[in-house]
Amino acid sequence: MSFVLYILAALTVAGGLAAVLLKNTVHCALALTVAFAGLALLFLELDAQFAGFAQILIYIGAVAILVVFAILLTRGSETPKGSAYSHSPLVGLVIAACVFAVLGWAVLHSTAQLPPGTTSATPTVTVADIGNALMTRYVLPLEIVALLLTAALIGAVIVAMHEKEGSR
Amino acid sequence: MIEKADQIFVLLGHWLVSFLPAALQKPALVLLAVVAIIVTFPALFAITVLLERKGLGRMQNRYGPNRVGPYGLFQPVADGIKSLTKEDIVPLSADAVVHFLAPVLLVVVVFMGYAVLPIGRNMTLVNLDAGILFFFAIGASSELSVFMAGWSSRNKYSLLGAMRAVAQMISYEVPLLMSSLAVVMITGSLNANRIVDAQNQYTYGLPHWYIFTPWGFAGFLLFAVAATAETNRSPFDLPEGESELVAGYFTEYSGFKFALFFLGEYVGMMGISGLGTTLFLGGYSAPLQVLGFVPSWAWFIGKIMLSMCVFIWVRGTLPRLRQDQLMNFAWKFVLPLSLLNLFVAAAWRFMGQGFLRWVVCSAVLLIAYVVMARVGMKREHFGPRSYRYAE
Amino acid sequence: MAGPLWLIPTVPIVASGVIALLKQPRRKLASNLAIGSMVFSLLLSLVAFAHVLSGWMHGALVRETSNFTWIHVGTTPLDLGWVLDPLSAVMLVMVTFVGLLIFIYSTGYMAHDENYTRFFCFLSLFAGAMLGVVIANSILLLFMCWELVGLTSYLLIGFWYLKPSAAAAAKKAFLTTRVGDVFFLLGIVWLFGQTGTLLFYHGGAGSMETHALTALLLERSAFGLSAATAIGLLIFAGAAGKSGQFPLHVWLPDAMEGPTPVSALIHAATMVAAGVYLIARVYPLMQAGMPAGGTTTALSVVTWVGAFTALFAALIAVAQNDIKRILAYSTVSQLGYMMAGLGVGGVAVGMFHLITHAFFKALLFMGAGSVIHGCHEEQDVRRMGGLRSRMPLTFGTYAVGMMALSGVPILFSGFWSKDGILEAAQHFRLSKGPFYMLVFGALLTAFYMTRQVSYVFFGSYRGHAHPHESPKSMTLPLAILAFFAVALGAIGTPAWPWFRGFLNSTPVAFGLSGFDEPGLLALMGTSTVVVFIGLGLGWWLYGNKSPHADQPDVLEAAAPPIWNALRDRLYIDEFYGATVIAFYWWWAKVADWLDRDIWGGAVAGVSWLFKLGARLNRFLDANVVDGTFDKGCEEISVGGGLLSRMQSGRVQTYLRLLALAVVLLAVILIWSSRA
Amino acid sequence: MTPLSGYLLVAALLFAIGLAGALTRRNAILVLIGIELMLNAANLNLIAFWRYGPHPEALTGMMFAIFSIAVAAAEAAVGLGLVIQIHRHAQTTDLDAINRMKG
Repeated sequence: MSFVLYILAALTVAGGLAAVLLKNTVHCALALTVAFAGLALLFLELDAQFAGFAQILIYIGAVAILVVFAILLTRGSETPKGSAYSHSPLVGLVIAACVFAVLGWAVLHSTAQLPPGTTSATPTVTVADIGNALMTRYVLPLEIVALLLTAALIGAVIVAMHEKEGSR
Repeated sequence: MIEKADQIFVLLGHWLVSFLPAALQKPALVLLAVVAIIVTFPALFAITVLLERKGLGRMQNRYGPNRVGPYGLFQPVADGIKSLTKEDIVPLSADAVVHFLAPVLLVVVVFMGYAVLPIGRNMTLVNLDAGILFFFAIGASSELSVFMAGWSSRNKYSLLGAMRAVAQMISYEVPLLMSSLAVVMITGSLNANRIVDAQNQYTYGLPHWYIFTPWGFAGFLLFAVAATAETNRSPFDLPEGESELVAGYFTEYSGFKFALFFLGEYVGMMGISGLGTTLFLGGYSAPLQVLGFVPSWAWFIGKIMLSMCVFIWVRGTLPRLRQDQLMNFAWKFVLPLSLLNLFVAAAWRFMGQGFLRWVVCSAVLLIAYVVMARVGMKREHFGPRSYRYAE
Repeated sequence: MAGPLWLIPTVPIVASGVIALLKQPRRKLASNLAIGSMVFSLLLSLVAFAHVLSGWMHGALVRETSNFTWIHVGTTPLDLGWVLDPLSAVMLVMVTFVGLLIFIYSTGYMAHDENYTRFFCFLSLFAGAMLGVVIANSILLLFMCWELVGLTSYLLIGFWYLKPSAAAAAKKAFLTTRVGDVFFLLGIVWLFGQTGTLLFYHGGAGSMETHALTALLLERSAFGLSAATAIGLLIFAGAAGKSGQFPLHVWLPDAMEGPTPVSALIHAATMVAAGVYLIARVYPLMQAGMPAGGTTTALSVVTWVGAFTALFAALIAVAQNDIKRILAYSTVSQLGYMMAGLGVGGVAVGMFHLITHAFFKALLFMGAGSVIHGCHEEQDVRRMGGLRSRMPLTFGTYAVGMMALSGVPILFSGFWSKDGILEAAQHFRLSKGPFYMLVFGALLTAFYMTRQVSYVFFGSYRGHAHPHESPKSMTLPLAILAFFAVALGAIGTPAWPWFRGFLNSTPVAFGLSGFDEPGLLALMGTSTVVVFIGLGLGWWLYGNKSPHADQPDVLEAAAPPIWNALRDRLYIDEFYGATVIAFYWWWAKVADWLDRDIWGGAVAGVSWLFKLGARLNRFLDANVVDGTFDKGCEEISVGGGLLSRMQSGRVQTYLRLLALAVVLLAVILIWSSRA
Repeated sequence: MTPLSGYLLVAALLFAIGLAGALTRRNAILVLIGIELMLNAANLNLIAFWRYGPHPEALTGMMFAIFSIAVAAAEAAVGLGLVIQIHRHAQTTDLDAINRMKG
């Protein structure tokens, strides 16, 4: 239970909160990237180097940018006039709180029963190992994901494509 | 003696930290290295700026800066002082926080990239197992700062410039990655040092640089194009196209923040040329075995400066593209070719030694290049606008 | 050798299939494909021909077949197969060769047509089908290809389907030939029923071989005819339909609406000859039980019909003004000659005329096409004239063709082939009628050809266009055909009756002894005289003077009624119109009346009853059922409203419910697990 | 309290935050942002379990995380495309305004 974890957790949670609470949409997006960065650092803290960098590359490099683009394309960049929240936000909050309560309770309850011996032992996982695993044991999921990504790419393009005049 | 010259900085560092208690030595060493980087590359940046201004001047039949000091050698210093002392204007309607954070983030990110570059033998700040990936991840997040700068300025030129820049960076990041992947694939490692070591060997005194293989050569060209676009250098400098958007995403920046952007841009260029050097030009290894006595870091710096000169040369030579041409070029020409290059590299790997693979690989790449260029020209892929901003 | 024979028709068909897939702009490729396939077929045909020839040289009758069972219908197998014998070999070479020339010609003629590719698609499809007819050893296969040929002919006549006349002509051709084909089919079925085999030659078991034939002879049918005769007649009806024999000739002249290459290939050289070929193919059946030196009923019918057609069509041809119609009618009459030749003189005589005619008639048609092309789609001979100087090449070749057709002695093939027919007709036992008809026909032939040529090529030009010589691709085939129109005569002279020998596979030797036959020289003299009378007459009436386009024809001035009768094709079409078509019209009316008034009335009554019932029903509904039903509906809708309140259409509401559900589930899970 | 539970709690908190965002924000894009947060929380869980699980060398959790990252990228692309399309049709991204499916 290191000191770094506290900092990173604080950073991440702060970013997440900001992303959810801020009024200006673009600020939310930027805060989201902060959260992403925090998560990436958490991954690194967990010795998951590859996952961490992948997180940065994909989420900060791609998803965040996508979000920003979407915001600008939907003219969402200027802060909304009325309330930023939908009807009866309290209900939503309560429900979220319930979920957190359940999850937290489950976590604490279950980890309490965990045998304490299995915590240390830093795994030495090189990128090569990951590559091998991807190419051998997880090759089928890899292919499927590749297919999915292609489909998603095409789908996204078609969905967001600009209809020509008169087609609608 | 040669060994000493080669390792001079390492030894120096160790000597310096040796005064500290053992517990602090390791962090101190790191700190030292960081400082060294943060000092060295801005210095190079100053030289480059001078070089660029003078070189461009020559190319355009005029003297460059020649007033400050002998041959205007102190021009960068003057510029630095000027930009430091200038008033820092922040537009009233601008989003102050983001407006401030943008250049900082850029510079930070850009400098972070150097962490994994082997500047010389045993001169890698953090020898990461996934170094190249790290570099790209960091590079990707520089787009964010560009966007922040453009958006926070509340200025349509800035915004358009930023959107252009981001779109362009995203588009060219893909071929950049793809062309580097070939190297990674061949080396079998994402570790920069390993990649350099793989190239740092000689037959008949000639190096095993990847640029001296068909796929490596093609990959290097693609990488160079993508890198030029990635760093918004001409001919891909639309985001800063003075004729259309005053100065692109840092129109509203002045004083030190502008200087930071300036710095960030050039240091980023150096960083990415450092990556290119590492990937294709054998990193810090000497071009000929007989030149091995020259210290490795000198080679690395030399190669970086050389590529900077190329950047300058290109800027002085080529006209600027149009936005849709830019996009089509990325998606319809560079990306397919880099994908093909990946396959060719794989083929190269499995065609064993011998002469045949040279012929086959070069032939495939050459034919693909010619055909695609022809088709692209005929179909006028560089034709009507294909890219839209917010409607 | 018979094995790979199937390639010959298949290749053009495949080519046509490929062309059908081509896009409109790929014109060059399309024509090249078609021509290439034809070249291929021609080469194969030549190989086959050489094979047969060598066999004949060694004094053996070459008849190789390759048969296989196509499908079993119930237990009876339907056999297909192909045969290679002198007949098919000669026919193959002729069809492929003429076809190839006409293909080449078409590239020039159709150069400006936007449906170029379609044209070549149809053309090579036709070529394939025709070749299929030629090599067929199974009457079923023959019939299939026969119909396919009919189809392509229909498609090509109606090629310019935007012209109503063309569409009508296509329909007419299709239906008229159908009439013949129905009989043909009957014949086929009967033959199959009798002999139990579809194959012509099947090592003794074929329907054209003695075993089957004798059986057929013994079989009696209506009017005391032997089955052989009856079947023969039925098949001849089919042949008459295709070959435009009286009374089914009406479609052929109208078929000239199609593009000229089509007229040349299909309606002069090959398809119309298919009928003749069919008769030649089933000749054993036709002549089954022929007494020595005598003839059979079937053959005599063939003879009479042929001779009559020859004369009758020649008469009509005299009074036509459309350059292509003249040729069309002359084709009909020449086909009559062939039929008569088959009837009186056996296969060789008819086939020889078929071959020579194919060449010079194709030549004439293509010449006419060249003229039309040169005069910018002008077809009326009266609006031409003096083209001799304007298109010399066309004129030269056309003259050759014309002389071959009218049978100018010694030099031209037409003379020898026609002479063979006349000679055979002279020895016809039953009567001399056919002979005189044919002789008179020959005279008329010479006459109307002279008339046409002098109209078109002599005198002064009376049109408004600016005639010009046609491109190489059109004139070159003309030249080649002209050469053959002359040269082919050499293989059929009495002195060296090579062709006959080849077909009957009997050895031939060169020797003037061939002329010693009694009456042969006299006959040749007669025909020569006749021909020259025709030519002279024609030249005297029309030669070199150029009547104005609208002023009446010389003969018209002389005898208007006859002229009009001839010009209106002896009112055959009108006759059909007044009888057959009128009958159908009337019958259709009757059927319509029945439908409308009897059945229609009944249906109307029933429906009225139903309507009544429906009205009643509706009344009940409106006043009894609905009252209660609507109430129920309201109740339900009220209840539904409550439920639908939840369906707020807001995504987040759903999300919330989802999350809530998850929470509840988790809680339940945990609780249950603890308990 | 073990480090594992620490990470898990962070993940749970992040998940709850994301959920709250998704449930309460008006703007469709922000709802998507919330969903992204939830996904990331899940990733964190996976990685944490991988790290403190009995068999880290089996890489299972890591792989799941990587795959889910990849899938999340696709999800984001499609989702944002949909949002843009919705904006084109309804001229708004306000989820309360888009209730055409109201029963």
